Amino acid sequence: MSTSAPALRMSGISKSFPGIRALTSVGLEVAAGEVHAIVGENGAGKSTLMKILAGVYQPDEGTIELQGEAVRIAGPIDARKRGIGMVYQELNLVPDLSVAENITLGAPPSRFGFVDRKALRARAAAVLDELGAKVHPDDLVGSLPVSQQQLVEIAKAYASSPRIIVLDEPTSSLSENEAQALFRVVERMKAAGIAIIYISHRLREVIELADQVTVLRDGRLVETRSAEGITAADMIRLMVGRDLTDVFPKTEVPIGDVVLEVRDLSRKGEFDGIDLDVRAGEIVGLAGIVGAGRTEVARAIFGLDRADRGVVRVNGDPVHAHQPRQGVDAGIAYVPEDRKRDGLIPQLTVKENITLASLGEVSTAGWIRGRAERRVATDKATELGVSPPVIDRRVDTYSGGNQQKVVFAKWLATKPAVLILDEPTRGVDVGAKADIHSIIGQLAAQGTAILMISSELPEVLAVSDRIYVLHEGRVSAELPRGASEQDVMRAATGEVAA
Amino acid sequence: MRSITTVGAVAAVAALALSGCAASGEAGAEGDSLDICYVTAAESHAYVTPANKAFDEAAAAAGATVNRLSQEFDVQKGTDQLTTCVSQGADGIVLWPLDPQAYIPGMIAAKDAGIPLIIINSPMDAAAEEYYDSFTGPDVYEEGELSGEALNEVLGGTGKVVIIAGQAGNGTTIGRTDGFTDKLAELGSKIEVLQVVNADFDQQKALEASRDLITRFGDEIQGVYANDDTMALGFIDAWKESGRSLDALPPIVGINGQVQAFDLIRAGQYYATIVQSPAEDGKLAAETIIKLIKGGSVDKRLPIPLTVVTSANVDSVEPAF
Amino acid sequence: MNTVRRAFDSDVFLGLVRYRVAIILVATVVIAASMVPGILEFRVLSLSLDRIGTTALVAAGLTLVLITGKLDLSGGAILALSGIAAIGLQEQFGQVPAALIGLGVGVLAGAVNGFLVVTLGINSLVATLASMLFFRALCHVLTDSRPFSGLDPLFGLAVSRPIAGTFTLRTILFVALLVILHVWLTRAVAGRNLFAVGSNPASAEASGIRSNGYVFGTFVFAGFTAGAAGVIQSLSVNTGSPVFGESTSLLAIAAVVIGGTRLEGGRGSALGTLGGLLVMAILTTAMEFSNVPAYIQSIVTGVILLLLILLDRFVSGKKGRDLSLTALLRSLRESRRNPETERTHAP
Amino acid sequence: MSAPTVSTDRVVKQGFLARYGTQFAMPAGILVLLVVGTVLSDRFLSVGNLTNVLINMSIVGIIVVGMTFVFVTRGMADLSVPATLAVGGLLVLMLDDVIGTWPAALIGLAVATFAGLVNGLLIGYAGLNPVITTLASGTIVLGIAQAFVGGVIVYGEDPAAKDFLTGRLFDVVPMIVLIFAVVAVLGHLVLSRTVFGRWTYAVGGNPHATEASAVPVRRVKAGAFVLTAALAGFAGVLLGISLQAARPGIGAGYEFDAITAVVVGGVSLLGGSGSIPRAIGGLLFVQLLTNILTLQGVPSEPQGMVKGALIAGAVALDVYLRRRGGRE
Repeated sequence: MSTSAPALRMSGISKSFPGIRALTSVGLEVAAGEVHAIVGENGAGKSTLMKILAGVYQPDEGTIELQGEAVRIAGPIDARKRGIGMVYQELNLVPDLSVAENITLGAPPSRFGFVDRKALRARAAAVLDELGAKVHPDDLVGSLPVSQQQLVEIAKAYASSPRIIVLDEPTSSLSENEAQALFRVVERMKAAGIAIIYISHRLREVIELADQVTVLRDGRLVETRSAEGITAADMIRLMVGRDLTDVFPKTEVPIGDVVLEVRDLSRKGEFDGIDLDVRAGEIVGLAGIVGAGRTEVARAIFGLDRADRGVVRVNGDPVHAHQPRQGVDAGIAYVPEDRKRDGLIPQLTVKENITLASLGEVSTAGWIRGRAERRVATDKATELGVSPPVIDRRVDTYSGGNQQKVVFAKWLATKPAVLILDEPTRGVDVGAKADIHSIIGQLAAQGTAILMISSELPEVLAVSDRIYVLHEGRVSAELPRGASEQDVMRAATGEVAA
Repeated sequence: MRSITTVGAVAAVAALALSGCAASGEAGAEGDSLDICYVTAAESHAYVTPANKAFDEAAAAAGATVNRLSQEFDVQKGTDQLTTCVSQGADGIVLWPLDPQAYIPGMIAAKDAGIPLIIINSPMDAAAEEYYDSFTGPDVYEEGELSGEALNEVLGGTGKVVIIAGQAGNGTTIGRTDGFTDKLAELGSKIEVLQVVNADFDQQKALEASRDLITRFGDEIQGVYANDDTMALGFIDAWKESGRSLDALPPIVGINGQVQAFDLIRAGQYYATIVQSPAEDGKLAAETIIKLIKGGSVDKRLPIPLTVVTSANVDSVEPAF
Repeated sequence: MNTVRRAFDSDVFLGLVRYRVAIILVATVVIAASMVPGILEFRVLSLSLDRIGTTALVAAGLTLVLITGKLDLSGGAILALSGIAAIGLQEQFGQVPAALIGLGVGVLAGAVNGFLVVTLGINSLVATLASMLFFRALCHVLTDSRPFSGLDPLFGLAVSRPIAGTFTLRTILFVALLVILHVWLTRAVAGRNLFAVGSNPASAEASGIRSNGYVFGTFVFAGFTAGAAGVIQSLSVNTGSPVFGESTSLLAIAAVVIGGTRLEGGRGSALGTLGGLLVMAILTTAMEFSNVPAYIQSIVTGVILLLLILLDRFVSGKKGRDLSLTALLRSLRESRRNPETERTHAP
Repeated sequence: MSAPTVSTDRVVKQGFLARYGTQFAMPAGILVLLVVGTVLSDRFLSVGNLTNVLINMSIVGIIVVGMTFVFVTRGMADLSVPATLAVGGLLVLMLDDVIGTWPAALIGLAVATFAGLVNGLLIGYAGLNPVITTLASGTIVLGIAQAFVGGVIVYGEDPAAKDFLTGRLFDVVPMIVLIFAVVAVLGHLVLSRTVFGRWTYAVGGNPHATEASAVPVRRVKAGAFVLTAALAGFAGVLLGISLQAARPGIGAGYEFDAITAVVVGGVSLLGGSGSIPRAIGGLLFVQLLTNILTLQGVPSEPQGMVKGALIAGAVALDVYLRRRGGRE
């Protein structure tokens, strides 16, 4: 480890968005040739910190020093010029160009304006070899599997000879041996003297790769320590050791018989052999880390994706849901994870969004009964506390919390027997979070069977009657109420044998 | 990244190379039957379609084969088709010019290739004269004059009229409109032309243009001259639509001698039409080109007879189509 | 049933689908030759190439516009406008300068399109619909809806006559232009960047490529090629007319799409467009020779266009399979050398 | 390089102009034209002239209703309108003496709707690009129509039907305008009051979320093109009967006129917004403008310059207002 100034020193970084305090005076130091892992639950501020490093956001307070020199990073292109390579989780490659062209996009080796093919291929091959990535420079990126595209994205960052590379959840969509290939690449980059920031939920990877580990919680730095001798349990304790300040109201509710029954549900490459039940009035948590397949299971139960094998029953009768229509008719409702993409129609009003999935009830022979629709919309809006309850305003003029309530209202309007919630409180201010949980409680009380996916362990533990934990597409554990966050994390990270 | 269609280029070159060796076989078989290349105005038009039919019949009668290329009223397509006829080595070319001079380069090529060429139905610029052997068909300029005479007669030499002209820039339109106005000047008539609108020899466009004319000038219109009967029908539709009675229709003069015009003359809602039979137009052109191919000589200008039809002789004259 | 699916999935079939333009071209040539014996004769071919010349020049410019994911309906109107300038100004400036001014008019019109689409942010379909109406009306205003002739028809004749018995100037121009474009698109840095702009503008922008500059440039280039088409067309018939090019834009779009360029952007090739143009040229000539009425021709062109759009959709559906010839050959070579490693892809 | 927008938790405030600007721009524009028209020519404000404007816009208006559906579902445009319109016109006149005008009209309508079904399948279900697909299908359908008709003009033999259509109800209201009004009202009701209409907006607004809300997205997208083809066929039937003459090229230009009206009306190509009244407002604006120009003796061809400038101006204003309104 060179004694000169570290490749990167971020000190006293704070950033807040209206309603959310994302980061509070966080410090980070990464030396050249060192792998510095950052761990923490969803919403702990990891991505925000990295976006500040990449110049996407400017910090409210705090300084960034590169090689000891204080700098202000204006934007992504400025960051790249300063030798900061970013590899985001969602890949940003050009599918219609070759691997070599993607790696050298923007500044390919050329003579008199013409691409020097040989030099291009050689340069790409060199980078790929150096990283030990078995990808052919001439292949079209669009035709590569995700794992190889991931390697190309890393090679692209590496090709601009950066001093610092940030890898954000690089193995989330990789299988075990694909991840191994990635580790070799990280080793090579480390040997080449690059400062590597590695963000991952897979604690085993952190132990195997990292030299230093920083744990974030609720936007604050918990601890930075050497990775020497660290165990998953230590990390989990640091990540979650918080007193349950925000108490989640949990009203005890009589549990009825099984409403949702899922047997041996499988879909190639996503999940395999899923068995789970949810009883009336019961809130069942579905935990697991990013890429464990929770959303994929939910989408298959609801009918957004088609399962290869297995059966789903609601109140005993089987549901062949290969379209959402069948899911809704069988009494299933699915509040999606990505509110912007799958939840709302921005151009439509609150009323129109609320009744979208249940127009059948408020129309006769295809004609919408205006008064009936207004009544349903107003009832649901007030019931869920959408404020201000003006149902004729465009939904995109409302806050994130209110928008989530509108999506809830949409699905409650279909009077579902089974309600699947996918990250219901993500990106929502604390006030709205409490409202949503009280709604969930009321629904359970009314006998609805609720399956809740959430990455916020305290929330899952506090609210669920039972918890299934998914690890790499399989149910790795079924934990009773009262289980500890450590139990969940161990199951989620594959510590506990299924 | 080698392009995905390198093979595309190879195939293209192959096609060209292939043509090199397939030298045998002239496109138009020389043989005995005469090969006429007929570049007509269109395939679906009130006047053009019967003319094409008559042309084919006359050619078949003389044992000639006709390769008909339809311009669909597109001058650009017509000039290309003319060059095709020349390169096909046709024995004779009949051209329906939609433009007074765009075809001249093509006609020069025909002359160089020694292929006899005549033009049918529409006149061309004087500059084109040396490049065609004969112009058969109605004398549109004369038709314009006859119409001018007829309208001037019925209006007693004064009054305000509107002109519904054909396709802008088309030889027939220019001939018929200029013939009309020149005749009025020649007769010293005090008829004033309120406006000239173009309706492309199309009833629907004439209807829309007439609606605007009637709104703009209304009862000021004391006379109507339409470059053909089809467009005149459009004016009458517009007149009815504006709620005016048919008896108050100003005198209308049209050209073609269509059946509908004859009925309207009998009903007193149409002053005169000039019979220009498309069948004769087609037949005369076919006979002229065949005579030329067989080495005969023909006059530079072969008009088809024009008869002005009014209520007086409406029953004794055959409608054109 | 899965044997059929495996056949459809096999590399060979997908390879064939990939080179559909070349295959359809060869098929057209064979069918045309059987329909009309003389068609493959050099003179006739050279003529049919010349006839597609005007559409081809517009199609060349259009190929670049489509690769960036945009559309240009105004090519035909620009063509007419440039032709009118080239003929109308002959008296004042002389024949050659007037022709150059005609090209200038094309470039200017292309810049107007670029301004509407890039600077004002108007959708390219609507923007070029508006400019099409505007330029077409301008032609009618300038010529008072009457075509007019230039100084000397012989000057134009040279343009439309095959040079030394081979091809006409127009044919040589558009074939050369398309070949140069092919080299530029596959070899030049700017050419490759164009694909990036069409395929993933965000990623291109993040790598420092100015997407807006490229899009503006393609519209100016499309204006230039449409201008060239107009000047040559008007010179060859020594006439400036407000009605030239009315069907050219849609024909050019058809040729480019038949050639494999996608409307969604990111994929396309100049040689593909050349292939598409040849298909249409041979088709029109063959059908005209065998007296096939115009409307049958439009049915055939429409069917071929639809067939190719469906094939393209089928090809792009196969995301996970690389179809370029090089990949096919390589996988064959490798699978021969070490069969087992090839098949151990992770599930 | 703007930083990606952050999903912050604040109610996005609406600039007044952006929020209501687009709503009131059209009526105000029409009012201005009425004033200008009256000033420029004394004949403008006469009943005759204004009914004339209404008659002129009726046929295009029927197509505008269909095209609005296509725009709202983000289906970009239907370029096969000239073909489906021609099919309607030709069939009604070919069969009217065989089976009577109104049954013939039904057959014309049915065949046009079938062509729309093909468009719907290709675009809705196969997911092809609407512009190039309707271009190709239009070429094919028009070719078949011409082949069927044998390339000759078709004449009708039912003057009674013509008089009925071109006549006036109680001698005041032209029948064709009445029919257009009925189609427009029905279209508006379907788009704004029915489940299919609501789904049309939703599919155009956000196809992913709509599919996740158990809405048959593909059927809705296809439906828009079936509806446009049916309405174009209906317009063709009306045109054929009122002229008692039809040729295959009868529909040329109608598709661009319809797109012009919808765009000038402020219906966005991005889908999810706009309405039939706004599209018809755009059509009325364009027709009034054309009428004023015609009354000033401006020939029809040069009027294209005004139309072109109008489209560019209307859309540029819409883009500007959207950007300023904070919701890109």
